[in-house]
Amino acid sequence: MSPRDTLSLGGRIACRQQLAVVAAEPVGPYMLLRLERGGLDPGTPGQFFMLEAPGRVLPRPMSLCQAPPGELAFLIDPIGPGTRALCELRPGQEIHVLGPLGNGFDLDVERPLLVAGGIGIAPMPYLAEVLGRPPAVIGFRTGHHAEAARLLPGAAVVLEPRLVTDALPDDPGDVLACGPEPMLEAIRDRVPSAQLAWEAPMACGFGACYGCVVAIAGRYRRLCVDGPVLQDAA
Amino acid sequence: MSPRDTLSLGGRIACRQQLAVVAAEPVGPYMLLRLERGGLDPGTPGQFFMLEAPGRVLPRPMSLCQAPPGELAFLIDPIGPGTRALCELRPGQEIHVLGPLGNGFDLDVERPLLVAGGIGIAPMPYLAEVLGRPPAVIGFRTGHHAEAARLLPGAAVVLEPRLVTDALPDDPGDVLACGPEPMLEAIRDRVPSAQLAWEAPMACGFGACYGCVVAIAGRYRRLCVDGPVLQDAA
Amino acid sequence: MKVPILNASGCLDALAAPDVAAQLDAFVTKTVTPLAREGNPPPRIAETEAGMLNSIGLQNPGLDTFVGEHLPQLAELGIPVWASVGGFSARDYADVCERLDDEPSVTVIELNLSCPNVEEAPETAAELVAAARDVTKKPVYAKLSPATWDIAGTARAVADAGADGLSLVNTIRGLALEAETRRPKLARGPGGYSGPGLRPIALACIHACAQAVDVPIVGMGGVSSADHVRDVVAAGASAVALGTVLFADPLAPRRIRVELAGAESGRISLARREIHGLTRSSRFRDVLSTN
Amino acid sequence: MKVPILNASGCLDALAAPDVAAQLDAFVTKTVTPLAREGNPPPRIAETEAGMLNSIGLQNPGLDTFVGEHLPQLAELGIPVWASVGGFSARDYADVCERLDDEPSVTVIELNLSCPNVEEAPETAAELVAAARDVTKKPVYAKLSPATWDIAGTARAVADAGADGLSLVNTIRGLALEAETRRPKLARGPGGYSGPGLRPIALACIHACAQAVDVPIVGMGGVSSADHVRDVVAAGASAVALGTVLFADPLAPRRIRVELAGAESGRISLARREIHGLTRSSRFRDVLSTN
Ligand SMILES: Cc1cc2nc3c(=O)[nH]c(=O)nc-3n(C[C@H](O)[C@H](O)[C@H](O)COP(=O)(O)OP(=O)(O)OC[C@H]3O[C@@H](n4cnc5c(N)ncnc54)[C@H](O)[C@@H]3O)c2cc1C
Ligand SMILES: Cc1cc2nc3c(=O)[nH]c(=O)nc-3n(C[C@H](O)[C@H](O)[C@H](O)COP(=O)(O)OP(=O)(O)OC[C@H]3O[C@@H](n4cnc5c(N)ncnc54)[C@H](O)[C@@H]3O)c2cc1C
Ligand SMILES: Cc1cc2nc3c(=O)[nH]c(=O)nc-3n(C[C@H](O)[C@H](O)[C@H](O)COP(=O)(O)O)c2cc1C
Ligand SMILES: Cc1cc2nc3c(=O)[nH]c(=O)nc-3n(C[C@H](O)[C@H](O)[C@H](O)COP(=O)(O)O)c2cc1C
Ligand code: FES
Ligand code: FES
Repeated sequence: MSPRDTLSLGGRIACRQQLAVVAAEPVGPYMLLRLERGGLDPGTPGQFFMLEAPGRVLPRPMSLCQAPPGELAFLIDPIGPGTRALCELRPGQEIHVLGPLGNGFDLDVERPLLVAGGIGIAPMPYLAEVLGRPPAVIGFRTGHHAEAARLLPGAAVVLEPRLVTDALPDDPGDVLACGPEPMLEAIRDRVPSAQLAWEAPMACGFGACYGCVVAIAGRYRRLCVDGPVLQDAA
Repeated sequence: MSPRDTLSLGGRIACRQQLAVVAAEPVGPYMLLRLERGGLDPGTPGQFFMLEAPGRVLPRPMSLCQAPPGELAFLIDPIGPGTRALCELRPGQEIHVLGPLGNGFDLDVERPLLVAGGIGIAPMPYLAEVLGRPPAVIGFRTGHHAEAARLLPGAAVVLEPRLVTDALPDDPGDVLACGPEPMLEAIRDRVPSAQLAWEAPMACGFGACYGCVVAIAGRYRRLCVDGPVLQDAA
Repeated sequence: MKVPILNASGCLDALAAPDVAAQLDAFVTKTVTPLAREGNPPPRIAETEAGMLNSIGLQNPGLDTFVGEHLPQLAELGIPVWASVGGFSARDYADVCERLDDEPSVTVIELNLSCPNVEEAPETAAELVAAARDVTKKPVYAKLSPATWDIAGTARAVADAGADGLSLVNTIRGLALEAETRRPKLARGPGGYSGPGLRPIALACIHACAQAVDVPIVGMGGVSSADHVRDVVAAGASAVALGTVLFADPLAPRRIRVELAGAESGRISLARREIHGLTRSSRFRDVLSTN
Repeated sequence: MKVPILNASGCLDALAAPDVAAQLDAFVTKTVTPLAREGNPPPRIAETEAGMLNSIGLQNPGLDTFVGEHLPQLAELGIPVWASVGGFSARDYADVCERLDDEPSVTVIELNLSCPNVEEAPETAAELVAAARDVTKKPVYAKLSPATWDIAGTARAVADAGADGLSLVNTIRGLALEAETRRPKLARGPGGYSGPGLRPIALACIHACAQAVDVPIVGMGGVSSADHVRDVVAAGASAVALGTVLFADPLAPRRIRVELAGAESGRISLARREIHGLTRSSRFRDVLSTN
């Protein structure tokens, strides 16, 4: 990594480089996109990277899913033009990647419980690795989607119509969650202290555009700077 | 060819189909792009086709270079974004092609002499085949460009600073020429009866946009309808 | 949903390409002016990254030749004909409209109030519409430029002046330079920008005007797929016109109609405003239902 | 050619991204209004085929916090600071400009006369410029909208009213719809269109204004490469600003500067108009000559 590729963004150090695709592996309906790590730091679980989406004007925010030696791996749900372009990448192709960005989860927790829904599983494998494989509950829409559960061995899996909130223990401990908005809202109601990783459309990921705001205590705050992980707040 | 792909355009029948690339063969600085013929008619030498240029808004006009059985072959000079996109096509990829378009050369000539400069050689191989290999004079900027002369066996080749007009016989006969504007103008001055294949930027190739006009007898005429081959006129 | 599909003015010569015109619910002519015009010198067109520029300069045979020679041939195609009318003063517009009022083969008069490639008439759009309104009973559609801060205000003004419908939008002025010389690619310098890059702008204009006035709208600007047609209709148009896409794909009207007839077609409904001179639904209903 | 490179207002937070700001010849703030504004509800941004839409709605901390907290921190970055000023009346513009006139760390005042995402002031652009001119001796740049038939006329009017320079162009109103619902992607409906699709429009505006007035021009709109910079300069700008490209590539100013320093750089020369508050050439001359 040349020092010229590093940038102080939102008070944290990020790096922007062109990284080669090592492999693109289907995982149920998702794609695990494995990139050479280059000089990028994997950061804290829950932080994200902006990935160049070939042919698109703007990059796309993606949570780091796995950090194997020398690699950065992202789990991508092809829901629109940008994610589809990313899922079509083939080994050897290169894309620009910027990160790590945002705050990530607070890892200073006593009894972690990971909770995820759908593509919200993306940050969990790396988080589980760093926290020493704590218990986890993950929900999916279909069995096909649930194939992604293999990325989080040992997790309890629930399928719709059952919801992850139905599967939470009575005393869930320190919940770290990622998933669709209704799921996060339900968890927030059940476990007010939970750390929740939210999503918003992002153009830049580093505080430049004010496009990603969410209302926090009645003020619009930039999720890419003050989040994506929020606690006691959103 | 489905009858639904045929169109009467400018009083002639053309066809629009998606054709697969059979091969892309470098010829000096040019690329010989060989496409499956599909249901398209090769037309008269000097007619042209509109080729979809991947990633671009508009197609690009190209003279038919060769018409081997079951194929249509185009010789392309990569001078800008559209021609570069065409030269990057690989076997198996498909592009939409519309044609044949325009008037083509008048083949009812007694003593044909083909004259071409640079990429103006493009229509000559097909023209030579149809006319039974008449004599030809072709000029190129460099030896590298002159590699394209192999597409026109038996032609006299001149290299800059010598010009094709320097190499014309005293009584050139029925000249059929294609090349850069200054060359065509010089030939027109030398041989007023010459058939000259002109170029102009074209958006549609079938008379719709009025973008390709050239002044003929003081009026702006559409080169894609009234040309590209003009005689005694431009 | 059967959305009427027209061509955009200046983007099709029905006599040169009758099989393309035959795919349309109505054919819109290139803009006709009182006198013949040779148009602007070439180069007149250039591609850009997300569209194209043109500076044709309203080349057209003039009113007499149009009415005497072209219109009878157009009438034979059996497609409703919309005559696009241009000029350099209210007087010009009135002269052409008055003459076309007598022509039974003209279904609708579209007033080109916004060509970016010629000098503009000194009167406002509403004044030009009023001048046309005075001399014809045919439906009059006002074609507006997107190059205004308040297109909804213009829409209100032209509707008040008697426009029966709107055609939205014309091109917007753009410039492209040669890489070698950094001089304009077009002989006249700037040109009208059309195609994909214009689409968000066109959609915003259609949306704003549909909220401001009740007259039907023909939407255009970068439309090249059924998805785009659905956007244009959702924004408030009752019909669409295809321009730049026809250059790349003269079979686009048919392709789009087939796409629209596909599975997703039920999702949106057409604005409840009827385009003049057409049956409510496409003249291709029968063709399509057997498709 | 050493073309000064700025950011476009609202496209960079120098305090959040100081290493990006450090690549610039001057930093332009997000538009400041007299009172704090929370801005528009989300979603505020959406990508389109050839650009993006935004409807931020001038979220900003208001004049007091800007002057009291942000400006001192910006001054520490050691980069010339341009303050972008907005408002909803001539009074608003005058109030902000009067206060900024006292701030030595503000080099240039850029008047945002054209945000498509908020209601506009009742006064004309020229009146707003005159109001600002009255209360400050700092160089005043007028930032214009491309959504006008006659931007050259506006340029003349604001130059006559005392503008020292022009910033061209702001976004133009655009709309994008969700495919599922066909409802606007942005909470407020339309938004400002920026990025590649805006470039031909921006070039035409710069070209028209450069021929109409003598003041220096900061050109912007879809600029993302040295080639685009050369176009903007050839069209008549004396500096460029980078907007949307910064979101995709925060190292773009450095990349473009290196590209410009390459072999082709000698071909064109900068418009002979000097941007205020900058040395004639880029502050990166030395850095680059050792590159
Ligand atoms: C911090 C962060 C981390 C993320 N991590 C991952 C990840 O690891 N894997 C992954 O697959 N996706 C992740 N996402 C979501 C991903 O960025 C979006 O799916 C992607 O940007 C959509 O782009 P597109 O062009 O494919 O679809 P678009 O056309 O942009 O969107 C398709 C549909 O999804 C909606 N949408 C788009 N973006 C978002 C969003 N961010 N939140 C809610 N709705 C949206 C749109 O409104 C539209 O309806 C993350 C988002 C954020 C903010
Ligand atoms: C009837 C006809 C037949 C043609 N046949 C062939 C062929 O067989 N092989 C081939 O390689 N090319 C042929 N051409 C030319 C070819 O169409 C253009 O080179 C191509 O459209 C350029 O597209 P581009 O995007 O690569 O470059 P652009 O960016 O469009 O152009 C690059 C440079 O070339 C100039 N230019 C572009 N098009 C033309 C043109 N038509 N005439 C003169 N200058 C132009 C531009 O002004 C610019 O300076 C033909 C053109 C016509 C009209
Ligand atoms: C080559 C060309 C010529 C045009 N000529 C006219 C014209 O004569 N009259 C007119 O009203 N509009 C004219 N237009 C504008 C189109 O009718 C249409 O409004 C515009 O191109 C936007 O649609 P599109 O993006 O689908 O092309 C012309 C456009 C092009 C590209
Ligand atoms: C997210 C975003 C926010 C913007 N905010 C402002 C602003 O506060 N004030 C302003 O004058 N222009 C604002 N603009 C317009 C830009 O400064 C610039 O004029 C426009 O985006 C065109 O340049 P570009 O295509 O390089 O982005 C904003 C643009 C974007 C994309
Ligand atoms: S994504 Fe741009 S400010 Fe957050
Ligand atoms: S290329 Fe369109 S009219 Fe000739």
